[in-house]
Amino acid sequence: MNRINQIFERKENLLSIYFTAGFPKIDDTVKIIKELDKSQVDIIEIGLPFSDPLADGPTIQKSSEKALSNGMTTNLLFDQLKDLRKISDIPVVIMGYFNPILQYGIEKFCSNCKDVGIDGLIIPDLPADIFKKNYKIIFEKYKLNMMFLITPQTSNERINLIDDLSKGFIYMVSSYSVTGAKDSFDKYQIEYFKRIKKLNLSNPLLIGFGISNKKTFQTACQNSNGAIIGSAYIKYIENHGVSKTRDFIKLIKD
Amino acid sequence: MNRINQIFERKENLLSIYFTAGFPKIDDTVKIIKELDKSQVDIIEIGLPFSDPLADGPTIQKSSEKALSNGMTTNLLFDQLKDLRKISDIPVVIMGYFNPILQYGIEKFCSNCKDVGIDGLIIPDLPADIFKKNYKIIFEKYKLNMMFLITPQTSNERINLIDDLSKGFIYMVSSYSVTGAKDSFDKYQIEYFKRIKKLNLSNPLLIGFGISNKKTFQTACQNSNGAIIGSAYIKYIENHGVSKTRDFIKLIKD
Amino acid sequence: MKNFNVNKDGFYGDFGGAFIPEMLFPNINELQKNYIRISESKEFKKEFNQLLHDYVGRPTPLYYAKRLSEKFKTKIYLKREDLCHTGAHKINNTIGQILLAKKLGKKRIIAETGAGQHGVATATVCALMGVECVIYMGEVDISRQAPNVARMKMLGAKVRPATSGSKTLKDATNEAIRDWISNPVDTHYIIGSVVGPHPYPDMVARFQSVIGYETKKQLLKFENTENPTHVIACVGGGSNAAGLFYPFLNNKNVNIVCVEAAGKGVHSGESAATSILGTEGIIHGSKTLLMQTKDGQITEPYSISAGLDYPGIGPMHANLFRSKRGEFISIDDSDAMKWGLILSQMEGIIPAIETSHAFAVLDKMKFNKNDIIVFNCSGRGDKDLDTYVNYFKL
Amino acid sequence: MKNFNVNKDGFYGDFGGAFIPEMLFPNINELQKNYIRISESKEFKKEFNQLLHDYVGRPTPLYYAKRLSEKFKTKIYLKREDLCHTGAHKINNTIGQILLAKKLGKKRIIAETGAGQHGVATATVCALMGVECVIYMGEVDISRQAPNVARMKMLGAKVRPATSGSKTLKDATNEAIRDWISNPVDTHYIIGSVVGPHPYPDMVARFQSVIGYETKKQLLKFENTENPTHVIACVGGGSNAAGLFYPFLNNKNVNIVCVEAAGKGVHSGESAATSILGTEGIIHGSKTLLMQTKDGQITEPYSISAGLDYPGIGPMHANLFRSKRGEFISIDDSDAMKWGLILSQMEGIIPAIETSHAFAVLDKMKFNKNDIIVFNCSGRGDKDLDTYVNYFKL
Ligand SMILES: Cc1ncc(COP(=O)(O)O)c(C=O)c1O
Ligand SMILES: Cc1ncc(COP(=O)(O)O)c(C=O)c1O
Repeated sequence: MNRINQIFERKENLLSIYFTAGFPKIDDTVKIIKELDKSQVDIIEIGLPFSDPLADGPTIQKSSEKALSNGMTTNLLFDQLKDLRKISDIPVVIMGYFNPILQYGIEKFCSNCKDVGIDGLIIPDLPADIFKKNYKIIFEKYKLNMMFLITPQTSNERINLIDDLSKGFIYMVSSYSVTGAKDSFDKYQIEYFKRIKKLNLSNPLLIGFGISNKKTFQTACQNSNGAIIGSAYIKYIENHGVSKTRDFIKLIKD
Repeated sequence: MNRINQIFERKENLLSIYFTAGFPKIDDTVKIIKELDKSQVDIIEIGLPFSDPLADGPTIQKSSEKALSNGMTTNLLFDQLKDLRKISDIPVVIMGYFNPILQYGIEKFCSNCKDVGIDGLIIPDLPADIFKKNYKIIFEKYKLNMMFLITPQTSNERINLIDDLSKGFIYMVSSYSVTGAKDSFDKYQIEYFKRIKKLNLSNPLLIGFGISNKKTFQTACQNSNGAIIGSAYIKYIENHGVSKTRDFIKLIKD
Repeated sequence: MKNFNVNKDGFYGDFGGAFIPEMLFPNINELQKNYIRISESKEFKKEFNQLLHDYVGRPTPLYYAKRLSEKFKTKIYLKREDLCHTGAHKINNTIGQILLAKKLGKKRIIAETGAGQHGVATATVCALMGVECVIYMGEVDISRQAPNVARMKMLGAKVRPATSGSKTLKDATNEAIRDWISNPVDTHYIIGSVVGPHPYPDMVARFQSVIGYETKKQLLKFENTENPTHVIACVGGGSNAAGLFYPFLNNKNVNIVCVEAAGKGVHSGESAATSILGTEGIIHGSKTLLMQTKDGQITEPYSISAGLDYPGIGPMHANLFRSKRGEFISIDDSDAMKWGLILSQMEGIIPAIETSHAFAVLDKMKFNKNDIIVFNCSGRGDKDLDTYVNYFKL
Repeated sequence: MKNFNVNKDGFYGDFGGAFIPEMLFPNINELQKNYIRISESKEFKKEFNQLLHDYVGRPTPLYYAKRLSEKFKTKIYLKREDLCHTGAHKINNTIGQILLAKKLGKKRIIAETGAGQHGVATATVCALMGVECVIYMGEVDISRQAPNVARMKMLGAKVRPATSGSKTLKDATNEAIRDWISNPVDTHYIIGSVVGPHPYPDMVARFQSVIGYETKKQLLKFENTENPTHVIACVGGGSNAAGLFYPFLNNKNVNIVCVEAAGKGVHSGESAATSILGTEGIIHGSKTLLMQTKDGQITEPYSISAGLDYPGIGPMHANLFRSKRGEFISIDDSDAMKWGLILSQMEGIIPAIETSHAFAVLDKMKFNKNDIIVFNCSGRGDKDLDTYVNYFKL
């Protein structure tokens, strides 16, 4: 059983942390994973930086730009991750845009993921339908979970399709927005969370986009199986350094 | 008999000098007439300054602008000229554009001219035909000679019309150009002078536009009854002062 | 019925004629004798109309301005001269005159320009025909209409600054006339408005009359009548107005409205509202209304729009004014600018500042629900962007 | 016969599709389901065609360029999109999309722009319809296309700078997509070229196809055939090209020529010649040819012309290239600039620098006496005057 599925069986109120590989420094990838491991986060999402991250807000955009100018590449990422499973047992997901994966070669990419111990993928611009039609078979071959997104606009019909295709969790985008830290949720968001929860999907739900502090994390947990934090963490390590990761997690969890 | 007609009966190689009333100083008009009288020029042309002297080159344009900003007006000019005939017996012509004369009132203008002893008028933008049809009768009433222009382009038929209407002399424009001093005549100009001379017109001819020195003056005289100098004189008094008028005339005549 | 068109002597009522220095007589005479013969010939018409169609982009639309009509509770149409090649009505005339100049064997073209639209239109037809081109433009206008100066240069024309007087359109016209005096044989002077000595006012009005004739035809489709109740245009020299009014001049059921530039206010001393401030006189070879001192010195006009910054109006318009056939309204800088923004934001059309003046009458006149108002949208505002941006601090 | 148009899945051969984040699924899906139904409805067509006619000024002329034809000893026609309201073909598409957006009940419009022409065209139709409008534009483009920025502001649009990447068209597109993700319910995104996820490439091509259909009709009058031997257009995203090519796509007797911007030279590292430098990949939701590193990072393109400064081409064009149906030629900055001047001085038409690229093929290709070549004169050069003036030190 995939590490992602396991963690949801074992735990509630999961915290998944996203960071951009190669940021702030090119060789921070492993350091950050070690820090997150020590901090006992539940899932790690490694962002493969892309020149044109069109679902991302300014924080992740800038971290991606920096990572690329630091020299981050797909090959280098796999190289950095080659001892991943010696370092940590936490489920690890790669989040990346489709074009770099396509250029790398999908099969080769999946195969490398499997080799280094990646558990799943989030590819925001690979729509569920195209995945199903063209690529599902490849990802399954390498036992990689695919996690798809849903938004406040996603129809129930489509949520069912996504629930069918997703393995691990469904990435529940908290609002109409690109990634980025926000302070609180409004009542429409809470209604949306509740509406989805009631659907009793086969996959657990993680809420992402706009989680930045204890309050938003807790609200997310009340309405789902946990939350994903990206921009807030990236800002934090940019300001305080990678080694202060544990402090950040404490701010959220304690 | 009008002073203009008289002078052509008495003399050859006439020199007519143009100056702009009110330039360089507002009260130079009378001073200049006195100087020209002392210098024994044959005809004096007083320019009534106009804001938009479209047949004139830069020198006369600028002198007109200056004269106007000095405060020159039609009334003031007549005032300055009220003792004209106590000062000089030389034939005096007013050269002015039609609009200021029209605004002054043509009849009043003519009447004032007669009163102060003006002998004739040159109105470059009052075409011979319009003059004949609408205004001839008024100008004749006040015994003012009208002098019209001909150019290298003027047809013989039209020259005859102009010869009919002009009284005093015909103003023979030396070339295709607005007023302004030039150094010499080319062979086409000489041919044109000769062509006109052969027509044996009833009026004498004065050549104007581009006469600036002894050489051009003499050439003009060889081909007509004399010449008109404007821009060259204006430049001279601007540089050397009105009181040096006699020196300028010497440069041309001696 | 009174005739508001030119008579055989080149006069509109008391106004018009050809008060020109003898040096220009042969040129003007040549034009007077030939302009109708040539421009009414089958061959000329064919060439003229083909260029207007294939090159200028005629017919320009008659556009029903829905939002504006709703707001002012009347029917407002825009004759879209702004869509002409080079961006204003001016090119209708330059196409006509360049063809005429060619038939007369001329090898060199000169023109004056204020807003630069006529200069661009002239430079354009000269490039099209491969003819040398010199444009005179006031120094002030050169700096406030920089885009058009750049265009003239791109088109290969020489732009010569006029540095006398107010350094605007009047002075550029003086310089052009001086050039023509100096180059009478092979040069044709393309005057850009219905000003200057006869036959220019009539010739330019005829070339521009395509605006009015198209309007009639187009209006028929929209309103089942060829005749609007009002035709409205700004008047610098008056060519866009003359072009729109032409077929309606003698039809008293069509109200003619001429909009002049009041600058900083009609009586501020900085204005170009000729009908109010002007008196009869002679400017650039034509007897007309013009702004002048009591001594007959021509006054330096002022308007924020370079194309209306002229101390005279064409003799046709002087006659429309004196005879009361036309209504004259003057619009100051600030109202004109405001209307530039209104038209931009309500209809998506950024007008030339000249053109903006015309629309500002919507605040000054009352119209009925069934009125059919045709505005001449004489030009686009690309040349005026700097002025607009600075004015509104956009 | 091969079909070079879109198939029912939104692909042109290998290219196209809709690779979009889930956040955009409802919007794209809504468009996919409705764009043909709405745009083919009688009511829509009537409104669309009327606005094109009365407001945009269509049909734009097909102009026989006499002097150019004589010089190159062939028959050269210009399809005069430069005469469209706002000065380029872009408005054909924005008229179509704003009508569509209204039918879909959208209240807010966003758009990206490079040269600013699409931004102006979008701001224009938004003013016309009274709809809120936000335009994204790269910072670099904001400074090199200042006149168009001023126009957008005059028209009441908000212009938001894109400050990431090369700060040009690609980055403005990213920002617009981000805005759409953040405002999916009431906002329509008017893409300005035949790029982006299906149905945009097909939808934009359909709205632009009026260019090609008019050309056929007009050519018949000149040449007694509806089919030229060559259709030539510059390709940024490819919309003006798609519009001209549309009715000829499957007619192999008509040669299709796409002209790309080579910038400082195809292999200089500063270029936008996608067909040569690009490989298959995904950009802005579409599978197509694009300039990228071997890692799939999108390369920052370069061209002196803001409208061609894009690292991809539309999927239709990618397919034309791969299938060899189209000939692709790349023109560097200096040749494009040279041709801007040539067209200005030989035909009196100052083209947009984008457009200049197309004409430069006259130096690169050989044509026969009886060839009938139609260039898409996609836009006018008013927005580029500063660039021209500085380049040529006019
Ligand atoms: C757009 C536009 N409208 C109007 C005018 C005024 O000229 P006219 O009164 O001759 O139409 C100009 C002059 O340049 C102009 O450019
Ligand atoms: C005049 C002009 N031509 C061409 C283009 C390139 O776009 P496309 O390839 O979509 O026609 C632009 C883009 O702004 C443009 O303004």
